[in-house]
Amino acid sequence: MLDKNGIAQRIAQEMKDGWYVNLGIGIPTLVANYIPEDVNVVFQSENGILGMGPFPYDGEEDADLINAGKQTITALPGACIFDSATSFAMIRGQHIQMTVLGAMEVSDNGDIANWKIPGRMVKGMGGAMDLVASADNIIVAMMHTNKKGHSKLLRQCSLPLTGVSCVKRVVTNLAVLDITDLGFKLIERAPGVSVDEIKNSTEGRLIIEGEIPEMKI
Amino acid sequence: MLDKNGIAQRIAQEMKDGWYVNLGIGIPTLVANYIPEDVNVVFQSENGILGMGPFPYDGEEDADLINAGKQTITALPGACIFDSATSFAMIRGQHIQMTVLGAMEVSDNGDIANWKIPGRMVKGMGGAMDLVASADNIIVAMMHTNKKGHSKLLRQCSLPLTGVSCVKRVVTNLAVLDITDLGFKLIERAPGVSVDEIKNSTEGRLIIEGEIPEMKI
Amino acid sequence: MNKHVKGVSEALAGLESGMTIMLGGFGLCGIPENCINKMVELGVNNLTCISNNAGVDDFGLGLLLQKHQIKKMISSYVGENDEFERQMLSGELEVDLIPQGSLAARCYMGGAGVPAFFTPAGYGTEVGEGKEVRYFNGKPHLLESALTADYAIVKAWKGDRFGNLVYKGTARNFNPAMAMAGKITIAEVEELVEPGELDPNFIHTPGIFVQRIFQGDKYEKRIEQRTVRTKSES
Amino acid sequence: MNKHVKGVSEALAGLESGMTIMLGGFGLCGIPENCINKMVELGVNNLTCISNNAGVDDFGLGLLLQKHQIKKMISSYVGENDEFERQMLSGELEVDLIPQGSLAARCYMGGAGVPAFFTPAGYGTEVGEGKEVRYFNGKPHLLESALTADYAIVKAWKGDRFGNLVYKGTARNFNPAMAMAGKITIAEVEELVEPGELDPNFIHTPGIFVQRIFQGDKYEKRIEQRTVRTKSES
Repeated sequence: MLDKNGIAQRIAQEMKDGWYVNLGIGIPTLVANYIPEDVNVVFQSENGILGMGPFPYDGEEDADLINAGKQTITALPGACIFDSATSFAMIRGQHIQMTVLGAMEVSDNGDIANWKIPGRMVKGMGGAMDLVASADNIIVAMMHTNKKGHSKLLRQCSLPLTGVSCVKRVVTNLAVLDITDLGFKLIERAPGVSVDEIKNSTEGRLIIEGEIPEMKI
Repeated sequence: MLDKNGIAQRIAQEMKDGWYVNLGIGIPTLVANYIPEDVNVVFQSENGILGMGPFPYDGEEDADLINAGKQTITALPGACIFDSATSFAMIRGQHIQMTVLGAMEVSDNGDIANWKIPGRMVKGMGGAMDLVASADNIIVAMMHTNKKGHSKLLRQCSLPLTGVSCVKRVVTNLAVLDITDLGFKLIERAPGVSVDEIKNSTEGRLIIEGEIPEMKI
Repeated sequence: MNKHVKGVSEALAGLESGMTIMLGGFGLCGIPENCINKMVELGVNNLTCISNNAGVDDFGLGLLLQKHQIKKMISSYVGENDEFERQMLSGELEVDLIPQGSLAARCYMGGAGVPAFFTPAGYGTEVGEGKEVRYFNGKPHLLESALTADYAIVKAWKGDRFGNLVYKGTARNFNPAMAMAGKITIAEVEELVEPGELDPNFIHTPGIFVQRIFQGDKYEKRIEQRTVRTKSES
Repeated sequence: MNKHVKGVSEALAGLESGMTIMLGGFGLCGIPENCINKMVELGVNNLTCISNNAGVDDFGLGLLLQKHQIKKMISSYVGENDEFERQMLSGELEVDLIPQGSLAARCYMGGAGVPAFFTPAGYGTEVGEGKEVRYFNGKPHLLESALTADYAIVKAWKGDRFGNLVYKGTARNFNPAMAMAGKITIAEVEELVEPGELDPNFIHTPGIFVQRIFQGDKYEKRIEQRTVRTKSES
């Protein structure tokens, strides 16, 4: 079974040299720590920067340089700053090759819910609705089950949607799954996790074909 | 009767301090030469500059600094350069207080034709269609009659239109006229020009109320 | 051409209760601190505020919320403000949550004279309810309308009395699009410079969009999430 | 991240007859001279060219027109080119003349993923024929569609191998919007610099929009209308 860093590490393997990537808040943010040395990707933060670097050294924080999670950041050489309208022109215009987002629920047709729990929590969708409606390549990073142990990979989302039929792949603490016309297709098992464990934790339709390899982390 | 410079001079009197102004090609360009000293206006050229200054000194021309008429220009202190999309955002968003254009024909309901003579001349509309469709305050600068002596102030335009019901005022070599619901309303006569001369040169509906003053140039 | 006003009071002249106000900034980054503080002092209320976020409980727009001066918020994300969530869930505050990209585009389009446009964001979600749907290249899009405001209040790094502005770093964010969309746009700047000091080739907001400009008295520039690494880390 | 290609031949790799090509520039100002000259040499034809103007008879896009390499032009103003007018009036050349602001916006929207938008320009004229009309605030608007291109070719002043670009003066014009709208965007620059040399705060075209970049061999930068005053004039 993976921890959050393990999920991030597995997702980092998806990156291809030369890609522009948008990482959401939470587990997705950790992905930046695991990009292979020979793969150059540029991180976009939708508040207006391409070429986001690591956190600044203590004492070098700049209130005027943050990411979409409101964290202080740095800019790498070759970085570029722009305004919000331009930033979402990049996103909507499909100039970003990969988007990694957290989710509360994903359905087996690729719907995603991650912004609202009616009557309880309403943080807002931020840029997530633009990202999921625009990007061709959306990966969800999340735990397979919620705190109550219920599956987050569902036949149908119960929470208000962020986007419909948009998620391409889900990476959880238990597995890598692709969204297909027939449901979640199991691609890889997390180290030490059995197919049965994944079955038991997945409420949505699950397709298991042949031998399912274990992830290489 | 006015010459082209006289028309420009009369239009310059329309300018108010603090206005942003777009001047078309031809007579409108000359307006810049006659702005009163106590009136500060900023000239926009739709290819991407606010704060256009006079022509450069001989030998100081810069191929990378031109106006919409493709003429070499200078930039005044406080000028600002931008791209075409932003330029027409200014125009379409009605941030320009006055637009002065030439015309081949104007109708008495404010239609304007200035970009095409079917089968003969097709230069294109350039930015004129955006300007006339967007601006609240459009003044046409032109001769009252064409080279054949026919009126250019018509009941209806015969040439393909640039915009409908958009012209507010026309300044010609003979007169100043406002567009009203009932047609061209005569506001001022050019020096030495009689009301009858204006009547004879105007094909569209002409409203003459009371004494018509002579322009003060 | 002189848009320079003496200070925040003169800048906000005419701003009244019940108006629609755009405020630049992302989180607490690039917010017009001086104008917000003055609006609290003025006590204007029943405001409709268009701003990506709603500040935190004791800074930024949170200050206006604490005093119940805001009737309605139009935002994309409000997760950092407990009082906001409380007022929203209790129904005291009207809230229109819209996708961040749609918010930015709706302000830009408002300033650019484009009254409506199609975007894929929000299709199939509650954001799309009641909105016209049209397919382009086989993909569903929503028709979204432009936003404008009685006053747009932005914060820039430097500006001149023609209204030309430059921003610093990611404090740019929503400020340029909102500057375009105000019937009256007020810019507060860290440093007011003479016309000609800003390179005309590198101005972020052309002066034409700005009606009033002043230098703010002081900027706290509070950091929301101070994240750092130590020198030993790579 | 290295988008630097060795020269104009490598930059234009894959550009074929029959394609739709955007070319930046206004008049002869800010046009991609090196790429145009190479396209003449390559002899690609049946091109659909989207460019505000069509050059003059012996420079810029006029060179492609002389050799009948262009099947269709999408422009706003073509008054400076006699051969253009001749080919258009004789029917040899298809021409779609569209308002300059709509052209700029259609390119921008193409790059920004907005497939259609409403604009007042052209209502009631032949530009509006067959287009959907809708009223906003009592004013008629046309629904216009976004433009994209197989290749967008732009010319910048400086650029780095990440594709970040800055333009000089009014040579900016259509280049930024078109850079956004190319499936493949090629930037030719006067000076290629190292990443980090361009101030990240003052970049006109973010590198993400550019796929290939090279430094042009030489720039003639012809002036169309040389207008000057003498030192004695005020």
